[in-house]
Amino acid sequence: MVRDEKLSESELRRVADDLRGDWPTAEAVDFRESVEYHEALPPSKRFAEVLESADRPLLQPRAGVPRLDDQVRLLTHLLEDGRADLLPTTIDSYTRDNEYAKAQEGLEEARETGEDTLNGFPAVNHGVDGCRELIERIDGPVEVRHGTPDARLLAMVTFAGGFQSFEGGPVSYNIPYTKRRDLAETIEHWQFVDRLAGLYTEFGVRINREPFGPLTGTLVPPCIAIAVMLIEGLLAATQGVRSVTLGYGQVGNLVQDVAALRALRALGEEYLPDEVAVTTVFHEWMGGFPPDEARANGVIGLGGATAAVAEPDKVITKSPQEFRGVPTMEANAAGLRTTRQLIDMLAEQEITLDGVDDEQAFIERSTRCLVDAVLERGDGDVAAGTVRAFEAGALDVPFAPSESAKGAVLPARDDDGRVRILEFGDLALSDDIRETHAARLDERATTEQRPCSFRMVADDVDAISEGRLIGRPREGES
Amino acid sequence: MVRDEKLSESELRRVADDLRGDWPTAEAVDFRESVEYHEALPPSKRFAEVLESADRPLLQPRAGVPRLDDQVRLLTHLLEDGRADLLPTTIDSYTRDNEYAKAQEGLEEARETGEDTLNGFPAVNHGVDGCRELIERIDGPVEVRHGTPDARLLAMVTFAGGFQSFEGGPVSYNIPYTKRRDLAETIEHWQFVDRLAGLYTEFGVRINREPFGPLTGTLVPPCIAIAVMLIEGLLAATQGVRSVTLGYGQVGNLVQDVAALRALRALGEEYLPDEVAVTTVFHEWMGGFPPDEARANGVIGLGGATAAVAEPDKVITKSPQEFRGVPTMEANAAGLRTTRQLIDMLAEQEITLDGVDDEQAFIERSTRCLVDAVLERGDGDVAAGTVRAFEAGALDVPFAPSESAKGAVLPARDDDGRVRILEFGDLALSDDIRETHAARLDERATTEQRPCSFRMVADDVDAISEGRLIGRPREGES
Amino acid sequence: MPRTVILGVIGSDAHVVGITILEQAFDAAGFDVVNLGVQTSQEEFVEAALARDAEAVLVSSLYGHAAQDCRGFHERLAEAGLGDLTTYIGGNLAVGQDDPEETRERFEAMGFTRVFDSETEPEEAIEALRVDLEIPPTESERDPVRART
Amino acid sequence: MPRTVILGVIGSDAHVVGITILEQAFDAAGFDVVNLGVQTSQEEFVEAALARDAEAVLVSSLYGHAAQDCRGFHERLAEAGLGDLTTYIGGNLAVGQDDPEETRERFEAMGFTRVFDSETEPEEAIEALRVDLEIPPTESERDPVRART
Ligand code: B12
Ligand code: B12
Repeated sequence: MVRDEKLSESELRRVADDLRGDWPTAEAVDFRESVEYHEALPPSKRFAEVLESADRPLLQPRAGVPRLDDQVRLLTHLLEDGRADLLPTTIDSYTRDNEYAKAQEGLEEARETGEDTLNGFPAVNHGVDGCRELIERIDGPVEVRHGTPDARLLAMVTFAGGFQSFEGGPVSYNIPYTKRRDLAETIEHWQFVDRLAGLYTEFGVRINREPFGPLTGTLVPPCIAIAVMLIEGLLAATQGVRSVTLGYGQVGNLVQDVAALRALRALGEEYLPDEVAVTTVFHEWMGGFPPDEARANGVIGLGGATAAVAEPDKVITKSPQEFRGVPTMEANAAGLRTTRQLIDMLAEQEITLDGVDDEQAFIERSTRCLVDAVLERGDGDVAAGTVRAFEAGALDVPFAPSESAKGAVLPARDDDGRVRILEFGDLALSDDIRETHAARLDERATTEQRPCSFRMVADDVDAISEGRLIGRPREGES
Repeated sequence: MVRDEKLSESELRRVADDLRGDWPTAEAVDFRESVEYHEALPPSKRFAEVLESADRPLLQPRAGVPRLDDQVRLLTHLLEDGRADLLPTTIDSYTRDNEYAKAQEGLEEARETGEDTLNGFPAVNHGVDGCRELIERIDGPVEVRHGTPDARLLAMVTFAGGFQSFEGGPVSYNIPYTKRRDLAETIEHWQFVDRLAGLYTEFGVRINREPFGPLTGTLVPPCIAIAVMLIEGLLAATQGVRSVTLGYGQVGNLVQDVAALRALRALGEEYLPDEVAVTTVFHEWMGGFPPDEARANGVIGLGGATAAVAEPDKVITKSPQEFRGVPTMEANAAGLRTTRQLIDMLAEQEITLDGVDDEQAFIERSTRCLVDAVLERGDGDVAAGTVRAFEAGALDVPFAPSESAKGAVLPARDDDGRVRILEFGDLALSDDIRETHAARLDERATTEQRPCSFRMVADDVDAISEGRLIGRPREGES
Repeated sequence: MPRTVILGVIGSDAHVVGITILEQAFDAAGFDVVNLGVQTSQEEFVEAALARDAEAVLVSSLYGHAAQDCRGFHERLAEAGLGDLTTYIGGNLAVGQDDPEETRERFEAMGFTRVFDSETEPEEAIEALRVDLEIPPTESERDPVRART
Repeated sequence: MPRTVILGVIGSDAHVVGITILEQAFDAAGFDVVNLGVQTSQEEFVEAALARDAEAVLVSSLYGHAAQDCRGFHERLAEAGLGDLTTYIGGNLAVGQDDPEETRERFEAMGFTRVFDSETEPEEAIEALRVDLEIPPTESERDPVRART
């Protein structure tokens, strides 16, 4: 069974050597030389420092296209026209599957046809030099954003390539992103990634690590998301990571979102070791968007307003074209500016909402239940406990495609639009917490004069894209 | 001196007959026949009923183009693609000046060239039949929105033409809209308009009247706006108007805006006679917009969010193209949908903000000071009192172009972004209220390490268009 | 007798929410739905269609790589003797802000019977399937199938 | 000696905020500003320019009717012997979402020395006036005049 223990340097080296065979570009990776490369980068490109020293929420979009020149153009546009504070490089789906040959095929097709035949930047294929060229040509800190269960080679190449921030984690990049990956194995793979980041950190290059908070992006109850964040933060800390950004995806209820972000920060600081600098990131609504740019701007507006009240360290913005497909760079920059305008107009206002403290306490209590259950199942070991908790459904994620999760949890909104749990499966929540969820959903069922059922869940899934928050029955239905 | 007394029917008739000579289309106006025409209109076109029976904030854009067919196309688009609940017909600036000949010139030029050479719909020139054609071809309630100090002929023609709602009032369409109009005379003109609306009301056609709340749209302190609304509501009620919609323009501070809308509703219900149905309208930010559609969407987003919390009966939306000029119909519809999305996502959430009650009490106390001062100066007569109060500067509007106002009041934002008063002139606010304003602005001066001055006001005027709320000194300035 | 349809997300795509909703809707409409889940290969679709004697194969793809993932799919179906099968594909079928009309034509040319975009309501697909499989309409239907599909 | 400039909003336009800001900025920059306010007729501009021996006339228009309001303005100035006066116009000069380049050309053709859009910072106009009236720059200047004006 996998255990939450620091990987030895020899083990790290052994795995790294093994991985070198996976794709030709891996040969060029040289740790010592890479540390020197990072040391020479200007302060404006040091991700952790820029993020941790900010005095207002920093904005970061998602963006990745197959070709290097295009990626430079895209990021430059987002920096200049979008006034992004932090930049991303989103990796394509084949790379996420470790299908570097397919990614190569897509990249070559992109080069020939001029079309974006990949949904992201195949960083492994671009290799260390390609990545460094990108880092050098962009005047800002750039993060690798992906969704790769086994991101070891990606981390080797991109860290050597000058990236100082890396999204993901063994749960958050397995459960929502893939079907057949074994969770224990994924944890081992991420121990490698975290250890590598930790090693850079020990050599003075503080690599920022960002567990992916939104999970499946679809009505994820805050306690589940936060529990996963704490688990991944703990795992990363063990491997020597010292800069951790915990994430959370907007659910759309203002009070619940503000409460959840506060709970995330408070629990993050409590659970993670003192030597870890904890920051938080808020993702604008990650579920289905309205098929209309104007209404999408409304969703983004609520995201910006929520961020202004909750004051996370970072906000990942959406674009008004989210529904249709990967956005144009103009639309992507527009999403940034809409968000910035809202945050800056609200930033100096004192806004105190009733009910945040209660909801925060409830979220914290629920999250503790889940994390305790994990630790118990692992006899104090968070790695082993996570595997066992997911096996048992004690920890679970709604709409999880992965066979490593039970996928028995079903969420639904209550009468106020807060995300509650309708089906618990074997989720390790105490009876009194379950009762609260049930009571809130019963209220809604009464309002709607229909039983709680999957119909309600399906209506909630569609609600925001249809222009509302709660999936009330339509006329004639019940 | 003008007095707040109900116009006699003979006086009404005399004035109406006089006005018939002003432009040929006036001849066609026939009161009795018009009442019958209104009676035959379907319930969906009865403005007051639709507005007063709504169970959520209704949305209304601004829109007016010179030609009839274009206006039909425009309103149809706003109805279908924008899902507007209520429709406008914005009148051109020449008509507002009673320059019907110039408006005719513009209209003919528009017809010849196909270009929109007028900034609105010249309803008097289109005449009763033109207006009726418009009303018939549009499946919704339509309001006349303008800015005309002497709107008597416009009211005669448009009421006869089937419109059931009419914006404006003697103060709100004089002080912000014109330079040399005498206030007492304007009050007399609006007594005619209100009396005509009252007469229709007596005959069963409840014409809705909407004093223009935003005034100059530029940092108007809530107490001033609300005092003007109460004055105009009282004047309209005297003439028999029974459906009054009081307005307020967003200042951008969430707590202050919510408090102001609540104060507006509470005072409206208190001051206006019981037989008047009082509704409220919230105008999305009426000052200078950002020269960027994405950031403009942020401003609109904050407007929508504010409306969702304050729940006015109606919201006047802005478009992302506000800065550049009269918007395309697509952009206008987009502003509606962005607002709708925000309102509908927030509508069912219980959102209670700290500090609203205190701010509301402060606004109400200040407003009472102003209205009391008006009534005192008129020995209980609101018409005479208004004229005298404006003459003395006891009532005043910031940035008023009108010679009928002192224009001595200067507003500025405090450290929280709320609009306070920097220069009072002779504004009839009690000393303790003045001290509160001064104290709040002193806090800001301390924060910014610069004195309160016109520089601060100018910075606040530009702030939202530059992407923030408070006009903090830029680097290097102080 | 319920008619069997195969449903799955092709390639390395993990977007599961859409097919979860579709499964539930087809099930409620009386179909026998075999949901293969996300990250389903071409082989798995063919095998399931053969094994379950399915009348239609419904392919979902959200992440933008549909064209590459579906290359040779209809040839493979034909080899398995399933050349006549009704095949639908739906979702976000290209990367970026594509022209829906072009995308539709591209996938029709690849052999799909019908092509649906991501604005598709489940009811539209159900109604289309009733037409294509010649199932008499029941009361449960709601929206008529869109003219353009 | 301060140089005199006439400022006003032409036609029936009542947008006063812009000229209030401009007045203050020109004043701070050392000009002698005669602010005629809103709803100023062509005659009033001409009379004020004559009476105050002004070196420039600054016309503002926001509401979209500038073209109609300015028709014959330069002819009138010429008749009054003010043909050489520096004339600026600025604001939202057309109705709707106009092409700024076209609008600029139209007003230049009408005789205006320079045409400014509503994104103009007061500093740009001040700097332009310094160039056109050949006033030596002082320390108070901040932004260089935009190349295109
Ligand atoms: C939620 C979400 C996620 C979640 C998915 C969780 C999960 N496991 O399901 C997470 C965050 C993990 C995720 C990951 C990624 N995503 Co994603 N995601 C979305 C999002 C926001 C909503 C999708 C959704 O659930 N909608 C709700 C359901 C009910 O609707 P639906 O999926 O569209 O399905 C309906 C219709 O499409 C139709 N339909 C679908 N299939 C079929 C098939 C047939 C036969 C028929 C008739 C109808 C039909 O009917 C369904 C039911 O109504 C969309 C954007 C959007 N739509 O707003 C992006 C989106 C689909 N994702 C996208 C991308 C690129 C990715 C990533 C590659 C990451 C990235 N680069 O950012 C990864 C891919 C990982 C992988 N291997 O698949 C892109 C696709 C780009 C493109 N095609 O151009 C989108 C469009 C976002 C964007 N604008 O960039 N994503
Ligand atoms: C506030 C406002 C009002 C207030 C004005 C109060 C008042 N008395 O001042 C009220 C609500 C009363 C109002 C009324 C109307 N308005 Co108005 N208003 C605005 C708004 C929102 C802001 C204007 C403002 O104060 N900006 C802040 C100041 C500091 O900037 P500024 O005025 O642009 O001036 C700066 C520059 O333009 C430049 N500049 C200006 N003039 C000059 C001249 C020179 C020589 C130079 C160098 C520079 C220069 O420098 C200035 C200082 O930085 C604008 C839209 C916007 N910009 O967001 C619409 C806008 C100007 N209004 C418009 C219209 C149409 C009207 C109305 C006709 C009503 C209607 N149909 O909706 C009436 C007109 C009434 C009348 N007779 O004039 C339109 C004009 C349309 C067009 N050109 O296509 C606009 C653009 C809104 C829109 N998108 O439709 N309005």
